[in-house]
Amino acid sequence: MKHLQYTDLNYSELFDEFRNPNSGAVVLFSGEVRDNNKGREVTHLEYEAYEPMANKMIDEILLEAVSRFNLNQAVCVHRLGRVEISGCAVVVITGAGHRKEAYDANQFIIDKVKNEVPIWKHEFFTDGTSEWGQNCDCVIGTGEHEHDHHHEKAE
Amino acid sequence: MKHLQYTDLNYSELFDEFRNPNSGAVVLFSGEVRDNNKGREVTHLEYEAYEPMANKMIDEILLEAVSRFNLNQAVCVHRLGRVEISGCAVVVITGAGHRKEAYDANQFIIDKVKNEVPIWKHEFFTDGTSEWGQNCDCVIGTGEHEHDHHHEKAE
Amino acid sequence: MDKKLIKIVCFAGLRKYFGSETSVFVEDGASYSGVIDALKALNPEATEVLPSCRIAVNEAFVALNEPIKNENTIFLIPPSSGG
Amino acid sequence: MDKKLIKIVCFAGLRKYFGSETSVFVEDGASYSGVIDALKALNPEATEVLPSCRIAVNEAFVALNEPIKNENTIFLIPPSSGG
Repeated sequence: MKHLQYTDLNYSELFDEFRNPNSGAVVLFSGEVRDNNKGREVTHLEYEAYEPMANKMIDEILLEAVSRFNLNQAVCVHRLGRVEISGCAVVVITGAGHRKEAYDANQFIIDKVKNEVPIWKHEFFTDGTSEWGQNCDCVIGTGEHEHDHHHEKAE
Repeated sequence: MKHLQYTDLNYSELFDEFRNPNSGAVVLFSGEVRDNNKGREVTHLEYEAYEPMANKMIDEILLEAVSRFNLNQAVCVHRLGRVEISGCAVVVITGAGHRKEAYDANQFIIDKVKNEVPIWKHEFFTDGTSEWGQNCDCVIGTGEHEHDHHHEKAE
Repeated sequence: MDKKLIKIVCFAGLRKYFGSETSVFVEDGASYSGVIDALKALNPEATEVLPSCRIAVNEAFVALNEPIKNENTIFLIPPSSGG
Repeated sequence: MDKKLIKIVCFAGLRKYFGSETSVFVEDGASYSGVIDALKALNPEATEVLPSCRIAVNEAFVALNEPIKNENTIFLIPPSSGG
Protein backbone atom coordinates (compact mmCIF):
# COMPACT_ATOMS: atom_id res chain seq x y z
CA MET A 1 0.00 0.00 0.00
CA LYS A 2 1.10 3.47 -0.84
CA HIS A 3 1.56 4.78 2.70
CA LEU A 4 2.56 1.56 4.46
CA GLN A 5 5.56 -0.61 3.81
CA TYR A 6 7.32 -3.63 5.28
CA THR A 7 10.74 -2.70 3.88
CA ASP A 8 13.25 -0.03 4.87
CA LEU A 9 12.35 3.55 4.07
CA ASN A 10 14.69 5.16 1.57
CA TYR A 11 14.96 8.90 2.24
CA SER A 12 16.86 9.89 -0.81
CA GLU A 13 14.41 8.16 -3.15
CA LEU A 14 11.47 9.83 -1.41
CA PHE A 15 13.26 13.15 -1.57
CA ASP A 16 14.18 12.83 -5.22
CA GLU A 17 10.56 12.18 -6.20
CA PHE A 18 9.84 15.38 -4.42
CA ARG A 19 11.59 17.92 -6.62
CA ASN A 20 9.25 20.73 -7.52
CA PRO A 21 10.35 24.09 -8.90
CA ASN A 22 7.61 25.85 -6.92
CA SER A 23 8.73 24.57 -3.56
CA GLY A 24 11.10 26.89 -1.79
CA ALA A 25 10.92 24.84 1.38
CA VAL A 26 10.90 21.11 1.93
CA VAL A 27 10.63 19.67 5.43
CA LEU A 28 11.24 16.02 6.20
CA PHE A 29 10.39 14.41 9.52
CA SER A 30 11.74 11.00 10.38
CA GLY A 31 10.44 9.20 13.46
CA GLU A 32 13.16 6.83 14.55
CA VAL A 33 13.36 3.97 16.98
CA ARG A 34 15.15 4.92 20.20
CA ASP A 35 17.14 2.45 22.27
CA ASN A 36 15.15 3.33 25.35
CA ASN A 37 11.63 4.30 26.33
CA LYS A 38 10.65 5.49 29.80
CA GLY A 39 13.87 4.17 31.24
CA ARG A 40 13.67 0.68 29.70
CA GLU A 41 16.15 -0.58 27.10
CA VAL A 42 14.49 -1.37 23.78
CA THR A 43 15.86 -4.03 21.41
CA HIS A 44 13.51 -3.36 18.47
CA LEU A 45 9.91 -2.56 17.55
CA GLU A 46 7.24 -4.17 15.47
CA TYR A 47 4.43 -2.20 13.88
CA GLU A 48 1.00 -3.52 13.03
CA ALA A 49 -1.85 -1.69 11.31
CA TYR A 50 -5.42 -2.14 10.23
CA GLU A 51 -3.91 -1.72 6.82
CA PRO A 52 -6.65 -0.65 4.40
CA MET A 53 -8.07 1.84 6.88
CA ALA A 54 -4.67 3.20 7.91
CA ASN A 55 -3.69 3.70 4.29
CA LYS A 56 -6.96 5.47 3.51
CA MET A 57 -6.71 7.72 6.57
CA ILE A 58 -3.16 8.78 5.76
CA ASP A 59 -4.34 9.62 2.26
CA GLU A 60 -7.09 11.83 3.68
CA ILE A 61 -4.76 13.50 6.19
CA LEU A 62 -2.35 14.38 3.37
CA LEU A 63 -5.14 15.81 1.23
CA GLU A 64 -6.36 17.90 4.14
CA ALA A 65 -2.83 19.18 4.82
CA VAL A 66 -2.24 20.07 1.16
CA SER A 67 -5.36 22.20 1.02
CA ARG A 68 -5.08 23.71 4.51
CA PHE A 69 -1.41 24.71 4.20
CA ASN A 70 -1.30 25.30 0.47
CA LEU A 71 1.35 22.65 -0.09
CA ASN A 72 2.80 21.63 -3.41
CA GLN A 73 3.37 18.09 -2.21
CA ALA A 74 2.98 15.91 0.85
CA VAL A 75 4.20 12.37 1.46
CA CYS A 76 3.84 10.06 4.44
CA VAL A 77 5.05 6.50 4.66
CA HIS A 78 4.85 4.37 7.81
CA ARG A 79 6.83 1.18 8.36
CA LEU A 80 5.12 -2.05 9.34
CA GLY A 81 6.80 -5.15 10.72
CA ARG A 82 10.12 -5.20 12.52
CA VAL A 83 12.14 -1.97 12.83
CA GLU A 84 15.58 -1.95 14.46
CA ILE A 85 17.09 0.69 16.78
CA SER A 86 17.80 3.91 14.83
CA GLY A 87 15.62 2.56 12.06
CA CYS A 88 13.03 4.83 10.58
CA ALA A 89 9.43 4.14 11.59
CA VAL A 90 7.70 6.94 9.73
CA VAL A 91 8.62 9.65 7.25
CA VAL A 92 6.64 12.80 6.47
CA ILE A 93 7.75 15.17 3.70
CA THR A 94 6.07 18.46 2.91
CA GLY A 95 6.89 20.99 0.21
CA ALA A 96 5.59 24.55 0.04
CA GLY A 97 6.49 27.91 -1.40
CA HIS A 98 7.60 29.15 2.01
CA ARG A 99 8.97 27.43 5.05
CA LYS A 100 6.34 28.21 7.66
CA GLU A 101 3.69 26.26 5.74
CA ALA A 102 6.07 23.35 5.17
CA TYR A 103 6.92 23.10 8.91
CA ASP A 104 3.35 23.59 10.12
CA ALA A 105 1.91 21.08 7.68
CA ASN A 106 4.57 18.54 8.55
CA GLN A 107 3.72 18.73 12.25
CA PHE A 108 -0.01 18.64 11.50
CA ILE A 109 0.43 15.43 9.51
CA ILE A 110 2.61 13.56 12.01
CA ASP A 111 0.36 14.60 14.92
CA LYS A 112 -2.73 13.28 13.14
CA VAL A 113 -1.01 10.10 11.98
CA LYS A 114 0.22 9.32 15.49
CA ASN A 115 -3.04 10.14 17.23
CA GLU A 116 -5.68 8.97 14.81
CA VAL A 117 -4.45 6.32 12.40
CA PRO A 118 -4.87 2.64 13.40
CA ILE A 119 -1.20 1.71 13.62
CA TRP A 120 0.28 0.10 16.72
CA LYS A 121 3.77 -0.24 18.08
CA HIS A 122 4.94 -3.38 19.84
CA GLU A 123 8.05 -2.64 21.90
CA PHE A 124 10.53 -5.37 22.75
CA PHE A 125 12.82 -4.87 25.75
CA THR A 126 16.22 -6.28 26.64
CA ASP A 127 14.72 -8.20 29.57
CA GLY A 128 12.76 -10.34 27.11
CA THR A 129 9.39 -8.72 27.77
CA SER A 130 7.31 -6.78 25.26
CA GLU A 131 4.53 -4.26 25.43
CA TRP A 132 2.03 -2.63 23.09
CA GLY A 133 2.79 1.07 22.96
CA GLN A 134 0.61 4.03 23.72
CA ASN A 135 1.24 7.49 22.36
CA CYS A 136 -0.98 9.03 24.95
CA ASP A 137 -0.40 8.15 28.58
CA CYS A 138 -3.87 9.23 29.53
CA VAL A 139 -6.12 7.01 27.49
CA ILE A 140 -6.42 4.20 29.96
CA GLY A 141 -8.96 4.98 32.67
CA THR A 142 -11.42 7.79 32.37
CA GLY A 143 -10.27 8.94 28.97
CA GLU A 144 -10.18 12.51 30.28
CA HIS A 145 -7.05 14.38 29.27
CA GLU A 146 -5.58 17.63 28.12
CA HIS A 147 -4.67 16.86 24.54
CA ASP A 148 -6.37 18.51 21.63
CA HIS A 149 -7.06 15.21 19.97
CA HIS A 150 -10.04 13.12 20.89
CA HIS A 151 -10.57 9.48 21.63
CA GLU A 152 -14.17 8.45 21.37
CA LYS A 153 -15.11 6.68 24.52
CA ALA A 154 -16.85 3.35 24.63
CA GLU A 155 -18.98 4.36 27.60
CA MET B 1 34.60 24.98 5.45
CA LYS B 2 32.37 22.77 7.50
CA HIS B 3 29.10 24.69 7.03
CA LEU B 4 29.68 26.10 3.55
CA GLN B 5 30.20 24.22 0.32
CA TYR B 6 30.49 24.91 -3.39
CA THR B 7 29.28 21.45 -4.45
CA ASP B 8 25.83 19.83 -4.41
CA LEU B 9 24.39 18.95 -1.03
CA ASN B 10 23.90 15.24 -0.56
CA TYR B 11 20.92 14.60 1.75
CA SER B 12 21.36 10.91 2.22
CA GLU B 13 25.00 11.29 3.26
CA LEU B 14 24.09 14.02 5.72
CA PHE B 15 21.26 11.87 7.05
CA ASP B 16 23.38 8.76 7.39
CA GLU B 17 25.95 10.60 9.48
CA PHE B 18 23.07 11.49 11.67
CA ARG B 19 22.05 8.14 13.07
CA ASN B 20 21.79 8.33 16.84
CA PRO B 21 20.00 5.77 18.98
CA ASN B 22 18.78 8.52 21.33
CA SER B 23 17.04 10.51 18.64
CA GLY B 24 13.41 9.62 18.27
CA ALA B 25 12.83 12.54 15.93
CA VAL B 26 14.92 13.89 13.09
CA VAL B 27 13.79 16.96 11.14
CA LEU B 28 15.42 18.04 7.89
CA PHE B 29 14.76 21.38 6.24
CA SER B 30 15.84 21.99 2.69
CA GLY B 31 15.67 25.48 1.27
CA GLU B 32 15.34 25.10 -2.49
CA VAL B 33 15.62 27.46 -5.42
CA ARG B 34 12.22 28.35 -6.84
CA ASP B 35 11.68 29.15 -10.49
CA ASN B 36 10.03 32.44 -9.58
CA ASN B 37 10.33 35.20 -7.02
CA LYS B 38 7.83 38.02 -6.64
CA GLY B 39 6.39 37.28 -10.06
CA ARG B 40 9.70 37.18 -11.94
CA GLU B 41 11.07 34.05 -13.57
CA VAL B 42 14.37 32.94 -12.05
CA THR B 43 16.99 31.03 -14.06
CA HIS B 44 19.41 30.27 -11.20
CA LEU B 45 21.01 31.74 -8.10
CA GLU B 46 24.51 32.40 -6.92
CA TYR B 47 25.42 32.58 -3.26
CA GLU B 48 28.28 34.54 -1.78
CA ALA B 49 29.42 34.70 1.84
CA TYR B 50 31.92 36.36 4.08
CA GLU B 51 33.12 32.83 4.50
CA PRO B 52 35.12 32.62 7.73
CA MET B 53 32.57 34.71 9.61
CA ALA B 54 29.57 32.88 8.16
CA ASN B 55 31.08 29.53 9.03
CA LYS B 56 31.83 30.64 12.57
CA MET B 57 28.36 32.11 13.07
CA ILE B 58 26.62 28.94 11.88
CA ASP B 59 28.77 27.00 14.31
CA GLU B 60 27.64 29.24 17.14
CA ILE B 61 23.96 29.07 16.11
CA LEU B 62 24.12 25.27 16.11
CA LEU B 63 25.73 25.19 19.55
CA GLU B 64 23.09 27.53 20.90
CA ALA B 65 20.30 25.39 19.40
CA VAL B 66 21.75 22.17 20.80
CA SER B 67 21.80 23.55 24.33
CA ARG B 68 18.54 25.48 24.13
CA PHE B 69 16.48 22.62 22.64
CA ASN B 70 18.39 19.72 24.18
CA LEU B 71 19.31 18.27 20.80
CA ASN B 72 21.40 15.20 20.22
CA GLN B 73 22.70 16.60 16.93
CA ALA B 74 22.40 19.60 14.67
CA VAL B 75 23.80 20.16 11.18
CA CYS B 76 23.60 23.12 8.83
CA VAL B 77 25.26 23.38 5.45
CA HIS B 78 24.76 26.31 3.08
CA ARG B 79 25.61 26.23 -0.59
CA LEU B 80 27.87 28.85 -2.17
CA GLY B 81 28.30 29.54 -5.86
CA ARG B 82 25.77 28.69 -8.53
CA VAL B 83 22.60 26.76 -7.59
CA GLU B 84 20.09 25.70 -10.24
CA ILE B 85 16.27 25.71 -10.01
CA SER B 86 15.07 23.05 -7.56
CA GLY B 87 18.62 22.79 -6.29
CA CYS B 88 19.19 22.85 -2.59
CA ALA B 89 20.57 26.09 -1.14
CA VAL B 90 20.66 25.18 2.54
CA VAL B 91 20.04 22.11 4.66
CA VAL B 92 19.34 22.04 8.40
CA ILE B 93 19.03 18.73 10.26
CA THR B 94 18.12 18.43 13.93
CA GLY B 95 17.79 15.32 16.06
CA ALA B 96 16.16 15.13 19.47
CA GLY B 97 14.47 12.66 21.75
CA HIS B 98 11.07 14.06 20.88
CA ARG B 99 9.69 15.76 17.82
CA LYS B 100 8.69 19.14 19.23
CA GLU B 101 12.30 19.98 20.09
CA ALA B 102 13.51 18.79 16.70
CA TYR B 103 10.98 20.97 14.82
CA ASP B 104 11.44 24.04 17.02
CA ALA B 105 15.22 23.87 16.89
CA ASN B 106 15.18 23.41 13.14
CA GLN B 107 13.13 26.58 12.64
CA PHE B 108 15.26 28.47 15.15
CA ILE B 109 18.40 27.58 13.21
CA ILE B 110 17.12 28.44 9.73
CA ASP B 111 15.58 31.72 10.96
CA LYS B 112 18.90 32.78 12.51
CA VAL B 113 20.95 31.66 9.52
CA LYS B 114 18.74 33.57 7.10
CA ASN B 115 18.52 36.72 9.20
CA GLU B 116 21.95 37.00 10.76
CA VAL B 117 24.65 35.16 8.85
CA PRO B 118 26.61 37.08 6.16
CA ILE B 119 25.47 35.08 3.14
CA TRP B 120 23.96 36.75 0.08
CA LYS B 121 21.82 35.53 -2.76
CA HIS B 122 22.28 36.83 -6.29
CA GLU B 123 19.16 36.10 -8.35
CA PHE B 124 19.34 35.78 -12.12
CA PHE B 125 16.16 36.33 -14.13
CA THR B 126 15.05 35.11 -17.55
CA ASP B 127 15.12 38.67 -18.89
CA GLY B 128 18.89 38.73 -18.43
CA THR B 129 18.91 40.98 -15.38
CA SER B 130 20.10 40.04 -11.91
CA GLU B 131 19.54 41.33 -8.42
CA TRP B 132 21.01 40.89 -4.96
CA GLY B 133 18.36 39.35 -2.74
CA GLN B 134 16.89 40.56 0.49
CA ASN B 135 15.21 38.28 3.00
CA CYS B 136 13.58 41.19 4.64
CA ASP B 137 11.68 43.67 2.49
CA CYS B 138 11.93 46.33 5.11
CA VAL B 139 15.64 46.91 5.53
CA ILE B 140 16.06 49.56 2.91
CA GLY B 141 14.97 52.93 4.15
CA THR B 142 14.29 53.65 7.77
CA GLY B 143 15.13 50.19 9.00
CA GLU B 144 11.91 50.16 11.01
CA HIS B 145 10.00 46.92 10.67
CA GLU B 146 7.90 44.35 12.41
CA HIS B 147 10.24 41.39 12.52
CA ASP B 148 11.63 40.01 15.73
CA HIS B 149 15.17 40.12 14.40
CA HIS B 150 17.27 43.19 14.49
CA HIS B 151 19.47 44.98 11.99
CA GLU B 152 21.87 47.35 13.59
CA LYS B 153 21.52 50.68 11.94
CA ALA B 154 24.39 52.72 10.65
CA GLU B 155 22.85 55.98 11.76
CA MET C 1 -36.09 -9.82 21.32
CA ASP C 2 -34.03 -11.25 18.47
CA LYS C 3 -30.27 -11.37 18.77
CA LYS C 4 -27.63 -11.24 16.09
CA LEU C 5 -24.07 -12.49 16.01
CA ILE C 6 -21.38 -9.87 15.41
CA LYS C 7 -17.83 -10.81 14.53
CA ILE C 8 -15.19 -8.49 16.08
CA VAL C 9 -11.70 -8.23 14.58
CA CYS C 10 -9.10 -7.29 17.22
CA PHE C 11 -5.69 -5.68 16.87
CA ALA C 12 -2.50 -5.22 18.84
CA GLY C 13 -2.88 -5.37 22.62
CA LEU C 14 -6.51 -6.48 22.38
CA ARG C 15 -5.57 -9.91 21.11
CA LYS C 16 -4.43 -10.91 24.56
CA TYR C 17 -8.05 -10.63 25.70
CA PHE C 18 -9.98 -11.81 22.65
CA GLY C 19 -7.60 -13.37 20.13
CA SER C 20 -7.50 -12.04 16.57
CA GLU C 21 -11.24 -12.25 16.34
CA THR C 22 -14.17 -13.15 18.48
CA SER C 23 -17.97 -13.04 18.25
CA VAL C 24 -20.69 -11.79 20.53
CA PHE C 25 -24.49 -11.74 20.40
CA VAL C 26 -26.17 -8.37 20.61
CA GLU C 27 -29.86 -7.55 20.58
CA ASP C 28 -31.43 -6.34 17.38
CA GLY C 29 -31.39 -2.56 17.37
CA ALA C 30 -28.45 -2.35 19.79
CA SER C 31 -25.89 0.40 19.35
CA TYR C 32 -22.17 -0.23 18.91
CA SER C 33 -21.66 0.30 22.62
CA GLY C 34 -23.73 -2.87 23.07
CA VAL C 35 -20.81 -4.70 21.48
CA ILE C 36 -18.42 -3.14 23.96
CA ASP C 37 -20.66 -4.22 26.84
CA ALA C 38 -20.84 -7.76 25.47
CA LEU C 39 -17.04 -7.84 25.21
CA LYS C 40 -16.69 -6.76 28.84
CA ALA C 41 -18.99 -9.60 29.84
CA LEU C 42 -16.96 -11.98 27.69
CA ASN C 43 -13.68 -11.02 29.35
CA PRO C 44 -13.91 -8.74 32.39
CA GLU C 45 -10.11 -8.27 32.36
CA ALA C 46 -10.58 -6.08 29.26
CA THR C 47 -12.85 -3.66 31.15
CA GLU C 48 -9.97 -1.22 31.68
CA VAL C 49 -8.83 -1.01 28.07
CA LEU C 50 -12.17 -1.08 26.24
CA PRO C 51 -13.16 2.52 27.10
CA SER C 52 -10.19 3.80 25.12
CA CYS C 53 -11.05 1.76 22.01
CA ARG C 54 -12.95 2.91 18.96
CA ILE C 55 -15.03 0.88 16.54
CA ALA C 56 -14.56 0.97 12.78
CA VAL C 57 -16.93 -0.31 10.16
CA ASN C 58 -16.15 -0.24 6.45
CA GLU C 59 -12.83 1.47 7.20
CA ALA C 60 -14.42 4.40 9.00
CA PHE C 61 -14.96 5.11 12.68
CA VAL C 62 -18.55 4.98 13.93
CA ALA C 63 -20.09 6.75 16.91
CA LEU C 64 -20.72 4.30 19.71
CA ASN C 65 -24.26 5.48 20.32
CA GLU C 66 -25.23 4.75 16.70
CA PRO C 67 -27.36 1.64 16.13
CA ILE C 68 -25.56 -1.24 14.45
CA LYS C 69 -26.49 -1.38 10.79
CA ASN C 70 -26.62 -4.59 8.77
CA GLU C 71 -22.92 -5.38 9.04
CA ASN C 72 -21.74 -8.65 10.58
CA THR C 73 -18.12 -7.69 11.17
CA ILE C 74 -16.73 -4.73 13.07
CA PHE C 75 -13.14 -3.73 13.85
CA LEU C 76 -12.13 -2.88 17.39
CA ILE C 77 -9.42 -0.21 17.30
CA PRO C 78 -7.22 0.35 20.36
CA PRO C 79 -5.52 3.74 20.83
CA SER C 80 -3.09 4.51 18.03
CA SER C 81 0.60 4.18 18.81
CA GLY C 82 2.22 4.66 15.44
CA GLY C 83 5.05 7.02 14.64
CA MET D 1 43.44 66.15 14.27
CA ASP D 2 45.22 63.07 12.89
CA LYS D 3 43.47 60.91 10.33
CA LYS D 4 43.87 57.25 9.60
CA LEU D 5 43.21 55.19 6.53
CA ILE D 6 40.70 52.38 6.90
CA LYS D 7 40.29 49.67 4.29
CA ILE D 8 36.69 48.50 3.79
CA VAL D 9 35.91 45.11 2.28
CA CYS D 10 32.54 45.08 0.50
CA PHE D 11 30.23 42.19 -0.35
CA ALA D 12 27.31 41.42 -2.64
CA GLY D 13 25.23 44.43 -3.69
CA LEU D 14 27.69 46.88 -2.14
CA ARG D 15 30.32 46.22 -4.78
CA LYS D 16 28.33 48.20 -7.30
CA TYR D 17 28.99 51.30 -5.20
CA PHE D 18 32.49 50.67 -3.88
CA GLY D 19 34.03 47.68 -5.68
CA SER D 20 35.34 44.75 -3.68
CA GLU D 21 37.26 47.07 -1.44
CA THR D 22 37.77 50.74 -0.92
CA SER D 23 39.50 53.00 1.60
CA VAL D 24 38.48 56.09 3.49
CA PHE D 25 40.18 58.46 5.92
CA VAL D 26 38.57 58.87 9.33
CA GLU D 27 39.66 61.02 12.25
CA ASP D 28 41.57 59.44 15.09
CA GLY D 29 39.08 58.44 17.77
CA ALA D 30 36.16 58.23 15.31
CA SER D 31 33.51 55.58 15.82
CA TYR D 32 32.59 53.01 13.18
CA SER D 33 29.71 55.20 12.09
CA GLY D 34 32.39 57.66 10.95
CA VAL D 35 33.30 55.09 8.32
CA ILE D 36 29.68 54.92 7.18
CA ASP D 37 29.60 58.72 6.91
CA ALA D 38 32.83 58.74 4.90
CA LEU D 39 31.38 56.10 2.55
CA LYS D 40 28.28 58.22 1.97
CA ALA D 41 30.49 61.14 1.08
CA LEU D 42 32.52 58.88 -1.22
CA ASN D 43 29.42 57.68 -3.11
CA PRO D 44 26.14 59.44 -2.28
CA GLU D 45 24.22 56.83 -4.31
CA ALA D 46 24.91 54.38 -1.49
CA THR D 47 23.14 56.59 1.04
CA GLU D 48 19.98 54.49 0.84
CA VAL D 49 21.57 51.11 1.40
CA LEU D 50 24.20 51.97 4.01
CA PRO D 51 21.76 52.33 6.93
CA SER D 52 20.88 48.65 6.63
CA CYS D 53 24.50 47.51 6.68
CA ARG D 54 26.47 46.25 9.65
CA ILE D 55 30.21 46.38 10.26
CA ALA D 56 32.27 43.36 11.20
CA VAL D 57 35.78 43.33 12.60
CA ASN D 58 37.71 40.15 13.32
CA GLU D 59 34.68 38.10 12.24
CA ALA D 60 32.34 39.69 14.75
CA PHE D 61 29.83 42.51 14.46
CA VAL D 62 30.68 45.77 16.21
CA ALA D 63 28.37 48.46 17.51
CA LEU D 64 28.51 51.50 15.26
CA ASN D 65 28.89 53.95 18.12
CA GLU D 66 32.02 52.15 19.34
CA PRO D 67 35.34 53.90 18.63
CA ILE D 68 37.47 52.26 15.97
CA LYS D 69 40.23 50.25 17.61
CA ASN D 70 43.62 49.69 16.05
CA GLU D 71 42.37 47.69 13.07
CA ASN D 72 43.08 48.84 9.52
CA THR D 73 40.48 46.68 7.76
CA ILE D 74 36.76 46.42 8.39
CA PHE D 75 34.06 44.40 6.64
CA LEU D 76 30.86 46.06 5.50
CA ILE D 77 28.00 43.56 5.75
CA PRO D 78 24.78 44.18 3.81
CA PRO D 79 21.54 42.53 5.03
CA SER D 80 21.72 38.75 4.94
CA SER D 81 19.88 37.00 2.15
CA GLY D 82 20.96 33.41 2.54
CA GLY D 83 18.69 30.39 2.71
